[in-house]
Amino acid sequence: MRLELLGLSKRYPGCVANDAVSLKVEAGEIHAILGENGAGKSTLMKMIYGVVKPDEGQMLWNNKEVEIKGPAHARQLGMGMVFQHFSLFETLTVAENIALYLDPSELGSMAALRQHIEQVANEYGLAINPDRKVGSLSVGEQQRVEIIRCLIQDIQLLILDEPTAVLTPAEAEHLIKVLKQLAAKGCSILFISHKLHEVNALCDRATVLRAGKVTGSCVPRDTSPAEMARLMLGDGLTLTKAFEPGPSGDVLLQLKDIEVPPTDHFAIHLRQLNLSLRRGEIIGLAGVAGNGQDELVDLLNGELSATKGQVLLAGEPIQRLGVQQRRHKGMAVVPADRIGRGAVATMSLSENNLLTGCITHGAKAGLIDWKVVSARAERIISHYKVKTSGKTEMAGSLSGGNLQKFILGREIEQAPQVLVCFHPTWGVDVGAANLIHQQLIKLRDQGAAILLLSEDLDELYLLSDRLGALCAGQLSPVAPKSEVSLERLGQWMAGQFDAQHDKETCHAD
Amino acid sequence: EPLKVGFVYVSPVGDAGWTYMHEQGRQIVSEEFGDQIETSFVEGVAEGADSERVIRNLAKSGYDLIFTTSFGYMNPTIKAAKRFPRTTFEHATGYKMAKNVGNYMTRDHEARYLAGMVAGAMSKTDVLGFVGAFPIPEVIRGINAYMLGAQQTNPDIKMKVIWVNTWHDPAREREAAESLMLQGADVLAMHTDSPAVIQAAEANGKYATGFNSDMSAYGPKAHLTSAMQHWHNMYRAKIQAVLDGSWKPTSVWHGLAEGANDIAPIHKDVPEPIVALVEQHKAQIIAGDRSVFQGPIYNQSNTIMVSDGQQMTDAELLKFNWYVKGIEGKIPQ
Amino acid sequence: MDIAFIDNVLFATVRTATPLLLVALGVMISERSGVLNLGQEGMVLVGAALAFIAAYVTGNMGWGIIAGAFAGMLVSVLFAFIALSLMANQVATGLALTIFGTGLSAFVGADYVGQSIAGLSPISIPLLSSIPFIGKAFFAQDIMVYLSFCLFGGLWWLMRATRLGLIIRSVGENPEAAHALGYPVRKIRYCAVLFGGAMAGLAGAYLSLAYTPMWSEGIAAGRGWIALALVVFASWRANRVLFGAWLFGFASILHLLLQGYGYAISPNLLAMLPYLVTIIVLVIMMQRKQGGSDAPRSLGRPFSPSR
Amino acid sequence: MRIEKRLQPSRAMVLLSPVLALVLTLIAGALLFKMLGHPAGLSLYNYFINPISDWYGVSELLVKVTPLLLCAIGLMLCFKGKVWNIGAEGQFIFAALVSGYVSLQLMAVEGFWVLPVIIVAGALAGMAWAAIAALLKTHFQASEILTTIMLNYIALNLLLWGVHGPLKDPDGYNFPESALFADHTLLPLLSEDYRVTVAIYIALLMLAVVWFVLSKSIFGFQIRVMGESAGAAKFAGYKNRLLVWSLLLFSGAMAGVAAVSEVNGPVGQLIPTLNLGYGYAAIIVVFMGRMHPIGILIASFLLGLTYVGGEMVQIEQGMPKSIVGLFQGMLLFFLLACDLLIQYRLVLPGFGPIRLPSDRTKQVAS
Ligand SMILES: Nc1ncnc2c1ncn2[C@@H]1O[C@H](COP(=O)(O)OP(=O)(O)OP(=O)(O)O)[C@@H](O)[C@H]1O
Ligand SMILES: Nc1ncnc2c1ncn2[C@@H]1O[C@H](COP(=O)(O)OP(=O)(O)OP(=O)(O)O)[C@@H](O)[C@H]1O
Ligand SMILES: [Mg+2]
Ligand SMILES: [Mg+2]
Repeated sequence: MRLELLGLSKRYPGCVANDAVSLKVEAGEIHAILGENGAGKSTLMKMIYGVVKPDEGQMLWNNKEVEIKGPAHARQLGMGMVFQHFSLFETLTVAENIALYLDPSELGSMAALRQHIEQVANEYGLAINPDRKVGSLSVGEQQRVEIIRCLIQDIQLLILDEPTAVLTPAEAEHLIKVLKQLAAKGCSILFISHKLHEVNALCDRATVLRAGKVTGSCVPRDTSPAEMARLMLGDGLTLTKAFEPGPSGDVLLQLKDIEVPPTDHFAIHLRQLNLSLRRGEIIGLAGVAGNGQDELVDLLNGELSATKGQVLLAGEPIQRLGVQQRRHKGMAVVPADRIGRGAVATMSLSENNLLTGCITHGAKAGLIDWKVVSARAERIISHYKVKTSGKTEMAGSLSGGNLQKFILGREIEQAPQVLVCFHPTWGVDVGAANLIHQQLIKLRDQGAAILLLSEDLDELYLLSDRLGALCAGQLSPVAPKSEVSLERLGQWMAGQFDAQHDKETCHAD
Repeated sequence: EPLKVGFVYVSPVGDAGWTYMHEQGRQIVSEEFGDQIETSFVEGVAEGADSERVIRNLAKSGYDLIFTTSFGYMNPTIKAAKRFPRTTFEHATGYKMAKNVGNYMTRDHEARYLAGMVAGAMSKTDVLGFVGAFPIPEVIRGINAYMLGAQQTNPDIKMKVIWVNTWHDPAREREAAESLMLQGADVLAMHTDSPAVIQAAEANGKYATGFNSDMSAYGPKAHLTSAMQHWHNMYRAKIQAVLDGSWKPTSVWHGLAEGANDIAPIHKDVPEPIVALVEQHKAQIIAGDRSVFQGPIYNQSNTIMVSDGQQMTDAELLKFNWYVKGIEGKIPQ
Repeated sequence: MDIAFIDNVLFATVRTATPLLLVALGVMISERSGVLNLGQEGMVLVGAALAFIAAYVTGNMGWGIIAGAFAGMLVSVLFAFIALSLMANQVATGLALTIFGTGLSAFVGADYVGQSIAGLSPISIPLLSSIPFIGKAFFAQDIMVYLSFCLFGGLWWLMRATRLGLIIRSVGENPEAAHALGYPVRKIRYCAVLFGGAMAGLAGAYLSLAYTPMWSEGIAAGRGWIALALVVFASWRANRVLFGAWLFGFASILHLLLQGYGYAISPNLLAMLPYLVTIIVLVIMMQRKQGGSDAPRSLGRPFSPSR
Repeated sequence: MRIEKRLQPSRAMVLLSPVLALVLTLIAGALLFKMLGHPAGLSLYNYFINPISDWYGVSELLVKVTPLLLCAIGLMLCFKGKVWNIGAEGQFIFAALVSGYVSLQLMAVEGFWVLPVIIVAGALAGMAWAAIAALLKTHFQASEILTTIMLNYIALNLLLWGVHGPLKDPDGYNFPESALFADHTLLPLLSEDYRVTVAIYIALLMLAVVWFVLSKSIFGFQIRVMGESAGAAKFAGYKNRLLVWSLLLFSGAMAGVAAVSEVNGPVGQLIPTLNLGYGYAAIIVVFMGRMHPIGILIASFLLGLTYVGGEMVQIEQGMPKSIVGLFQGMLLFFLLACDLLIQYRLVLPGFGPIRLPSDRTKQVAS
């Protein structure tokens, strides 16, 4: 037995994150940990890795009892961990980041380390330049750094906390290959993911956590994603297979020959963007992170301005308008970064409701009506099933999925004509994702136009009426989802927009 | 009932300069009068709105005689005196008086003049250096007296002046001293409150003269002499007058003759004839046979400002705003 | 202007810059680790007072230097405890430290005002000190100036090429991640703050033992604040800290020199020079880098490890 | 004993922690006085009670508090928006110079408009000085912490230049002071017996205004958002430049009014040592008052009292001035330390709160 946990518990003020969790992992086994947001998965992993100290419980490592003194100790024992929120240092180079991870005794010269990094990278096909600053890497590349960092020493247990949440399908597929390769060498893997089909494809066993307790286990190969979801969330859940396209109306949002030059080093140049979004329709844009999604969202939100071209909202040019003026005209945006942009961590939910909510309610002549604002916050909390102790709770103390529900609720409650939605279910558990999907469809059916940017292809196929992709700042053709095969979408994401389809979409417009 | 005497100081008693000398004076008189008086002081009182409050507080707490020892206290003292007509106030270095406000000052320029005589004699480069705090009459008077003294022993002497815009920043004073020495000055003087200039001279093997107190301890090799103040004589007289009931608002300006100023023992390197000459001039000033600012005195452009046989009046001295011949540069306006 | 003159100007520049350099290097390290300690002025003063007292009492300059560094470190413990352990606002805690240190130094130093000591004397390094232009400036200074050169060299190397430097930067960059990797964030920050305190104490010792060998209240006269500004200006790099300290030192000397040459500009207006130069150079540097400062990402943010 | 984060900041502790800090300061102060050989009770009385034991004392405290509070009001808004304006001192000084100049020009003209003109001149001058920092920040990306510190020194030298040069009193024996201002250019006193001027009303009014803006207006909300999360502010379309400019200009204006309150109040002329460090002390007031209007009101009185009380123990008991610094330092340290209790609680081993899973305070709202 590689690892055995006996009754591990961890209490935080106000909640029990783990309650007597017991778990066994064999050598070479890939073991999934499933559970909704806040179930205590990350906490459990952190206890194994020594970042968090358990209040109670025992841990056996290779059949011997150990008490992990800290991450350095865990690494010595042969564990490695890729954290849910990356633990990288953006202003340091890849090599420096990896040097920090290693024990001084293992770390020879920087030159030797660089070689070692390249060697590991080659072995697993994870190409990376050791001298780049981490801040300049895409999310996928950053994750590569995290993984290489673990693999650079001989490890017996690799812990991955939602590693695929930020990866493109191709990247995720590659990662799964790497993990299988590792497991074949006898390395055990603990794998957390909300994407159940991945678990299905990869894992040997799965343990389900709920409110800190182990509530079940299964063999993923023999269990359907729907069944696993039920294990996690209880019986009340019905997962929707697909939503039917609704009737679409006149064009609401139109981009014409948009050109946005990069504002800094890492920004993408948006070129020749043309897009028409109709009333009652959802357009999904796929794309690997860092291909211009951020810039496109900023452009539509009004934070970036185009040097060429036009943005039309219901036929009226809006490219000169600021963020708030656009919101007055019926735009709403759900940003990708919940804490950094979508909400203020240190403010209450009521106040966060006001952040963009002040456009349509709660404010008159520059003054705030707090009663209206908090009533609205309460409504969003109950309507969108946000788990929280109340409207006065700080946004930062909500779990990711719950905060996402709140932000989405806030934007939808604006009754927007056009909603731009970026990564709406990133890191959100199946139940919450399901709720968010239903809300988006409901909004569409009420006649709003939705632009959905996501890296989750399942989600795109599930929700979109038409599909396209962004690559290197350029937009592929946009076509009804029935005409876009997974393969073609993959080509688009790689930048191969064939001429034939260009024409087709021109017709469609 | 002892007479309560309060002192208001502009800097902490630990500044080693101006306030330090006033504090010495206070300690001397408080020793001398014993039970007859009770003294206390408030240190580091800034010259803005705070000073009037401190002065009023002293008066309100029953102090009978209050010495305010910095020029900036003049208007606050006058204002406070209006509200406390039965309290006696004495202000140092100012020019305003009232029914219950007198003022007092030392004739530092007399001691400066003597120190300048020593400095002029000891300069080999014929360049003196002076570190001034602010270009106000009090300092300019000292600079001119120093120059006139130096000319008595060295007719070719020149002087450079650097203003540091602070009464007390030892490091800046030192930088100024270094700059002066870089430009050829080999005897330095200062009108600031720290001995940093003496230390700078000592470190560079140059000479310097001190101010306020005897600063020989800071540069045994460099220190030629110091132009000193002794406040206790004036404090004694004023306190006695209040005790006797004979106090009247007066403007006293005491110097060498009254023992309010003096110079520190002169360095042994200074040739005997020079020391004798200094002693002679000192005796003449004390006797009233000589004045520091007696004609002929020329200004920088060689115009005669005080003709032969005449002297500058106190009123003119109070407003001094020009340099005598031999000083380089202009007074900043 | 002859060779000796230039050498002498450089000499004075280096001396003037030394206290700033010492404080600023300490600030650089503690800010690199993510701690903003505005208490520099207070620590310099306490260092200066204690260094003087120790040197005066023992008659030994070495003890003075050690006492200065130690005293600076001791008061910085106060800051570290409140700002790091109790997670109080760092700006406010630093200001409190400056006030407290100013009072404390005046309090303990009261009996030593007006006392004098010999002070550190310069040590000329044979041959090197006669190099034209720079000999005196770099090879005829006192031991603390050489010490500041060594410290500069050491810290430059530390931040540039060592693992410890990397760790300090990582802690200032992303303490949560450093914690997750098992680095004792709080301990490292404590050390950085204490080191900064020792450096400020050394700067104080330099003032009261070498620059102007005496103790008087407020002897630092704002140099702690200037040093804080210098570090921002130097974007937290040792080489630029050195350059900035020299630049500031030179500007301070220059305005005095210009007066000595009889330029009839108001000394008040000339005294603005160092500050104006600092602003202008800062603006130019920011333009070159196209905005975005190099400030450690978590500078001033408290961190509480949860285990 | 260990500390544990509270789920929500404790409201009781927000009020209790300053009281606790004050008590601790008094205890530490008593020990300090004992150590110095002074009776603790009497010393504390002289420090904290005696200065305000009569109306005259209170009025003097108000004189000290007025400029402090005015500067703090401006800085509070700045700090809420994380605009680190360390330059209230420089804005104060520059405004004093300009409003002093205007006052001197208006010596001969009387009219109801004279005082308003002077106040506006002061406010505008403070704004102008702050505008330099704003410009450098928004258009040249220069950190305002650095530029405002430098601008403080520059303003001080400008003031010195002014009083040593062009603004010197022609009849003042060349001393670096302006003429005394004419009576009609001075702010009206609340009572002939005291030195308090109407500026205290301006300060209180502005405090109320700021309180209103922060708690009730969108603008105040935007300031807070900008301070808490620049990214969120940008996303929500709050105009960063506009906010930075308005915050700096506002605090410049407040520092300017503070300058007028001082120069055209108790001082009554331009002098080289106008600045008693109000601009710096106000920073402390803002932090001590936890960036809350009521908080800074109390804090400014408390800080003012430490100055006035320090003078009192010097007068009454001959204590050294350094006591003031020690006291202020201690008070601040204790305040900051006690604030821990707002966000955290102390847990004694064995008494730690025991919680069951069902204790979870988060629940699904339905
Ligand atoms: N440092 C902490 N302090 C207090 N509470 C915490 C802390 N870390 C986690 N929690 C709480 O513990 C519970 C479990 O959190 P954990 O991060 O382990 O969930 P998770 O299963 O990883 O969720 P997700 O799927 O969103 O990543 C949550 O309720 C969370 O709020
Ligand atoms: N004190 C320091 N702290 C952190 N990193 C440093 C430090 N000094 C150097 N570095 C790192 O080393 C690199 C090169 O350093 P160096 O000091 O040569 O600066 P530079 O980029 O050449 O700047 P300049 O052109 O101003 O000299 C920097 O980019 C930085 O990442
Ligand atoms: Mg998690
Ligand atoms: Mg370089």
